[in-house]
Amino acid sequence: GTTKSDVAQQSSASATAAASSAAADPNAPVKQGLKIAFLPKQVNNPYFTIADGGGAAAAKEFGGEAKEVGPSEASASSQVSYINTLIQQKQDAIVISANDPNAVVPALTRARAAGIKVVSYDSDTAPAGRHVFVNQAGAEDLGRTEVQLLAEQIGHKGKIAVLSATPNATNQNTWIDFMKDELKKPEYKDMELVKVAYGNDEDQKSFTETQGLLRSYPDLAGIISPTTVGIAAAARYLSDSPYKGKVKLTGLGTPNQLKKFVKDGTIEAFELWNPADLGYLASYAAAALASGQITGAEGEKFKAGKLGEYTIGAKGEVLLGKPTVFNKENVDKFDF
Amino acid sequence: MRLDLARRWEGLILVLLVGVVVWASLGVDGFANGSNISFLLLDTTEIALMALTMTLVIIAAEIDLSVASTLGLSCAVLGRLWNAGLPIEAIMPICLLVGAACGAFNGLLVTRLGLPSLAVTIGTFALFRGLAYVMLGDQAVADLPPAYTGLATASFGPVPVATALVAVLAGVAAVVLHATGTGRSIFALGSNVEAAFFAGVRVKRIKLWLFVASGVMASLASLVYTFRYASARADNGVGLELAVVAAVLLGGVSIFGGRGTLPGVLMAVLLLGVVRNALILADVANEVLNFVTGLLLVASVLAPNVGAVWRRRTSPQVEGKSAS
Amino acid sequence: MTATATRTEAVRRGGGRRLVDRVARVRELGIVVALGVLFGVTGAVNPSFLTYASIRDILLNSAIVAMLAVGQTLVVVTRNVDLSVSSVVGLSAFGGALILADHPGVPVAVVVAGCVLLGALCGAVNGLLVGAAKVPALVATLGTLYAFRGIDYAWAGGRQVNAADMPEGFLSLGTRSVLGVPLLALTALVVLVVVGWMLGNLRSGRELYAIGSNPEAAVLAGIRVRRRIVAAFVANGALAGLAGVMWAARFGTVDATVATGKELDVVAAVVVGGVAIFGGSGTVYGAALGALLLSGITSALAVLRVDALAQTAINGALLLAAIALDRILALRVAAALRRRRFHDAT
Amino acid sequence: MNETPVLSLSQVSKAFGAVRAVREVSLELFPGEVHALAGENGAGKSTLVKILSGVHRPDSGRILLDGAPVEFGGPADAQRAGVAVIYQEPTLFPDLSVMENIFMGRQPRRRLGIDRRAMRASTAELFGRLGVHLDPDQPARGLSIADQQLVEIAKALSRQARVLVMDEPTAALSGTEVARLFGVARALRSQGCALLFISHRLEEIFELCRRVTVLRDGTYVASDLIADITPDDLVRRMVGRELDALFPKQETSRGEVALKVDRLTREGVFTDVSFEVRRGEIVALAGLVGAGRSEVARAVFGIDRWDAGSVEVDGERLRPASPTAAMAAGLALVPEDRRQQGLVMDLSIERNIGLAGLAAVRRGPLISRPAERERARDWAVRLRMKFGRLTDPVNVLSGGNQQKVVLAKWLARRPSVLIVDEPTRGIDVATKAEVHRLLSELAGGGVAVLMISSELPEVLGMADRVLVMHEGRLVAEIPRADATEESVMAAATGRSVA
Ligand SMILES: Nc1ncnc2c1ncn2[C@@H]1O[C@H](COP(=O)(O)OP(=O)(O)OP(=O)(O)O)[C@@H](O)[C@H]1O
Ligand SMILES: Nc1ncnc2c1ncn2[C@@H]1O[C@H](COP(=O)(O)OP(=O)(O)OP(=O)(O)O)[C@@H](O)[C@H]1O
Ligand SMILES: [Mg+2]
Ligand SMILES: [Mg+2]
Repeated sequence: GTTKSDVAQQSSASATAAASSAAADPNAPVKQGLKIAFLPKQVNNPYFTIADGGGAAAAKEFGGEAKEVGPSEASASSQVSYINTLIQQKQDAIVISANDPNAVVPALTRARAAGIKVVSYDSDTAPAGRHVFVNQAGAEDLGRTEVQLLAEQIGHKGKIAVLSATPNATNQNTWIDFMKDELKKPEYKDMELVKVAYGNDEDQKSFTETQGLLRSYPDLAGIISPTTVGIAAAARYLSDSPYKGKVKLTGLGTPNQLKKFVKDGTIEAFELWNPADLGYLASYAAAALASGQITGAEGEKFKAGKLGEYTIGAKGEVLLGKPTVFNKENVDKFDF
Repeated sequence: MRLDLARRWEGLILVLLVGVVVWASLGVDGFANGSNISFLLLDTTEIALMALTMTLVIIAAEIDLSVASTLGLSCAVLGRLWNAGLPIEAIMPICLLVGAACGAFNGLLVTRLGLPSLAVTIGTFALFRGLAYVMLGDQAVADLPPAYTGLATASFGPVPVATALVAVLAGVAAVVLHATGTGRSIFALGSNVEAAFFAGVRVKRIKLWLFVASGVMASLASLVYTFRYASARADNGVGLELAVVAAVLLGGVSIFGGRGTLPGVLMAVLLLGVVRNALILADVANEVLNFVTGLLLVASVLAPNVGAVWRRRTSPQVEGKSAS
Repeated sequence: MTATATRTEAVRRGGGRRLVDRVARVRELGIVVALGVLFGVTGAVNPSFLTYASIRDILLNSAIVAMLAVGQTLVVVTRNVDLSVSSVVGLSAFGGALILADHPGVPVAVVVAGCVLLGALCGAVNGLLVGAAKVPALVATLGTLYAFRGIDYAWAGGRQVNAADMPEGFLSLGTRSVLGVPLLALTALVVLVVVGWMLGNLRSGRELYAIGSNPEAAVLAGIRVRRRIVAAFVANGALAGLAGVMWAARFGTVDATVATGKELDVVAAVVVGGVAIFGGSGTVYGAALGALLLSGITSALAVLRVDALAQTAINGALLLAAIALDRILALRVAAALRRRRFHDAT
Repeated sequence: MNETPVLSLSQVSKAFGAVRAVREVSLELFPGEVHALAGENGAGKSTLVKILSGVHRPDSGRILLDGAPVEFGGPADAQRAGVAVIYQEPTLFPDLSVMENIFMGRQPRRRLGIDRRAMRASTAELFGRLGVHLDPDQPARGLSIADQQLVEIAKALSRQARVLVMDEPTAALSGTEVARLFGVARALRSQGCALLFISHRLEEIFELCRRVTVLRDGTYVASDLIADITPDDLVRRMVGRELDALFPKQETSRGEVALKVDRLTREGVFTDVSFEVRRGEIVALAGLVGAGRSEVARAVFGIDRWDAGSVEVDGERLRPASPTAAMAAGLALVPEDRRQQGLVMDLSIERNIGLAGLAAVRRGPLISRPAERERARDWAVRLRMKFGRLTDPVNVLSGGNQQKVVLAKWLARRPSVLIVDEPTRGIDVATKAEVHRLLSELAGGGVAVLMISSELPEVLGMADRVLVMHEGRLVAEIPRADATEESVMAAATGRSVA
């Protein structure tokens, strides 16, 4: 029969064969009228609306057309049918945030075979599925800085918990792994991660989960919620409970969502990259690929309008930059 | 009269289907070509598979809302066992057994305790999905054998292999439902359980087997799903149950049981698939897509009814199901 | 003749026994028992579950679903169902929040009334489809589930309304307490009692049961079936509209996806609460208890530090256990009553 | 009595598709008079009733109320005009209490809401008049068909209507209840109410009514004063020919014991019931409504579980609670409630007939449609069924024809033990004779027949032996020779102990 080890051997053999690409011409002009399709995890999600808006703005700058298509619920299978129709529509590039890093690969492979360039952003696909991954922030960076943020707020002491999205969310899980790793350092010896709870990126579930955390660990010192839905729900629960200000909360959130809670003292500081910039950069990366300026190989460079020049790193990754930390002082300056 | 109604319904769906296909072929770029048709057919596979048994279950006046969760659990089992190093040929029958067990669990609660299947399967909807998470946690198993993942997306001409599987099983289901004693019994018990029981129909046994079949079909769909997307995860197929139920109802199956045909359901599955595909190709926004799906569902039932209501105007007449 | 005579007389003997019978016949008994077990066991393991703050949270959490379950009961007793409630809640929550955010001058009361009206309108669409055009309720409302959500998405266009955008006076509706009872829970309770009384004590209320019990006979009895069904859907829609603004007040963050998938929770609450899904029997009290039980289970699992991955499974298992327990109790009581009648007669 | 009619129909017609159920029929209902409507099954009686009650709108013709034309848009309009109807099939709300069933839509009110106490009192008062002993708070679900009929009667009475239409109210009742009903009907008549009465029991028509209108195949045949005609005249008008003997009982030789019921008990329902039925024998099970006869039949056939005792068919013990096992052993049960238990209303005539004998029309794993249709047609003809097509759903058939479908379903299986529960309920005289001949033919052919019937003449005319039940116990066994109306009634009411 076919077992896992057979398959592992086969695929390692084929992986080396697949690494082939034409040479890049860094000086090629950006083609005009490029058709770029953004395929977020979910349409009508404010975060992606902002990001894809940034992408569309970039397309306008370089004379291309960008559109956003996608499912209204974040499931892997529905993204695949969109990829298939994008192939039929002969788009020049697809910019995707993958709900399931693997499930989209067969479809993306077909897209690449049809000459379509693929950029992943926000949430990567398996490397076989795309040319370039535009990473909003280094996973390691994010994971570690969140622990550092919280540690400062609670004086490096006490029980902490994580309120994540779904148990399968790839981003969150990588970050949480780095958080756990960071916590192993000696300066955190008095901090204990007691539980990872999952709010499934649903507002009410996240809310109830926060309740549950405080009910079962009344002596909790802080919560990290590395998801915009989670942190907003947790903030709302805390702001209206006796724990307000006592239990510290940090994580990833948008300034508009959390302004109120920063001002009323529920949250001291949280962080996030600028989603519009993420889409903007992904759009430029797609254009560079489609125009032949880059192929996705390590070390290639391309220009991304107002954001300046970027270099492709290992495994085809482009890093957007460090996330911004928001607090009482600066939160009013942002509007997204 | 009943037959006429059924025929009229199927006719309506068929007309709609042909109409949409003609419109899409002429008016939507990229619709009428082999590879798109092939995607389109492939995309309906899981729903079609589960709709086959769902049709039988609903005609028997029950419902199985746990199908998508059963699919998820079966995917999770597949992933777990694959990670453990079992050969895939051994895993697949185990998955089917898991599906059968899920179905039997539903069936036993419904037949032995006499609980309403809607309540039971809302419960197992959560239970099976939860077990899937317990089984596979947050892992995604993706290194599945290319021989199988390839087969799941392969096609003869524009007809995917998976669609051929659907066709064969649809044939079997149609024969069972429309030409065997068991099929007759299903219609009878769906329409009036008490009378069917008095006529010696083994009500409990048939219902139990219907749920088992539904579970097996869900796990078969899980195999297609897993290989097609080359990804086994605990959250595979979330939300598919409503799509399946919607297709079955659109196909003219009465939610109160006792009425419906398989060809109608298959055409409805196809209709929904074609509409979705064509609208996405035409760059219609997702919200409009949902709106159209809903409208289609309502309109398909509304159209024949408006005629009937109008006719009733001229001769008032009591109708509706008799007391149960 | 005499057989029946002795039978009834035997039942009449001893008022105490009759009372016991009555209590035993109460359909909601099983669910009350299940609730007792849940709170008892969880409280024993983790006493903080039974503190005021915790109970208050559970009441708050269940208030919205309970209200939806009350509305749903109105529809279900007529042998129909409304799956579109979750979309109506979403539409109303977003609509209300949007007006409050964009037009801060509009009084909160007007917005609440508007949302209720919007809900009633959606309910009327369902009601007319089901009552007048005779589309089976499950089909009609599955259709409007998609359609209303589609409108919601189109309206929102990816926009999110945050707590910061809404006036404090509105948000406090979701958190304020009156005499220690959260306002939301109180609203739900008032709705529950009023609807419960109407169903039990008004002709129109009883007619809803009659319609669900035997639609054909309802027509023959001269009941205006169509009007009653439309009314039930409108009332349910209005309650969903109210639940929508309550949602916005309670959760503060509102976008087009609010309450997606909640319809199954509501139907589950109704079914667990002993309302027969094929109409004709069941009470709103049962449905509300069902909602309380379901959110109680969720809260208990969080408090019991159950592994996150296992929570969904245990939730499902407990739900099944609750309905099975309810059923077994009902069967036992029925058997006991039959035996008792026998012994009285002989 | 020579006033204007309260309600009259003038030249009304009604067709259902190709079936012309009623053709230009006229009917006048006078206050203070009981008017009978007679005709074979499917003659159009119930259709006429439904026209009177606003359920059907006539295709042509007029309805006159106090001489003025009216239109009934629905049952509510007819009710407002003072027409109360007891339909042929009970129309109760199974989930609601008996008293709510009676007063639905007209519940007595207090200042706030419904006055349950007043409702209970009125119900008790109505039941008192009818001699019914039901608990007003008991749900209607689970009532025997007779009790349901009594509740329907109470419901109609509670309306205090000017016109009371009764479509076979007595079909499910036994002598005592019928006598009570007639008492109430006469009282209403003397209060000036107009009554329309339908029954297939001719003696009832002659006992209660003053005038009779006969329909045949949807057309009006004649209207006569009862005093002017004899039962034979009436039958001739209905059937259009002379009729053979109603109870063509032939003497047969008895074979071995085919059905042996031993100390069968179902707690709360019946106790210690023992009896035997031999091949070639027709045994009647008599008793008052609620005596537990149907319950015994249900348990024997495996519908209900029994608590003690045993059932043997041809010496083999039956597995309890399995109709399939009972059928395999050669048992058949024609249940008393045809709508709920006998028929699948949405299915066609042929499929209903085929349902109990799917094995007989199978070719390999598949059903042979020609064989199924052949079998159905065969029995439809033998029972003189009246229908459009075999593929019509049974719910468009008239009550009596529905009953024939149930009979056909079971007779087609050629059972060795046949239990029939009220086999001729709602069946017209001609067909009744047919059914009786059939039963006695079956007995002659060696079938053991157990017949439950509330119609004493039928019991006395058909049975070789009469078993009588009272309060869930078998209290008497009376051989044919000793069976008289008096002896059976005495046992049934518990006055004599066997
Ligand atoms: N809704 C309907 N649709 C079609 N045909 C109908 C319908 N109702 C009645 N019929 C037909 O009309 C004819 C008259 O039926 P009706 O019920 O009036 O007979 P009936 O005189 O009451 O007979 P019975 O004594 O058996 O009750 C029958 O042939 C019947 O099949
Ligand atoms: N001894 C008894 N004690 C209590 N309930 C009884 C008793 N006998 C019968 N019943 C109930 O009375 C109802 C009528 O019983 P059943 O149908 O067996 O009567 P029957 O003799 O067949 O009369 P019918 O003519 O109505 O068919 C049933 O609901 C049964 O449960
Ligand atoms: Mg009739
Ligand atoms: Mg009986």
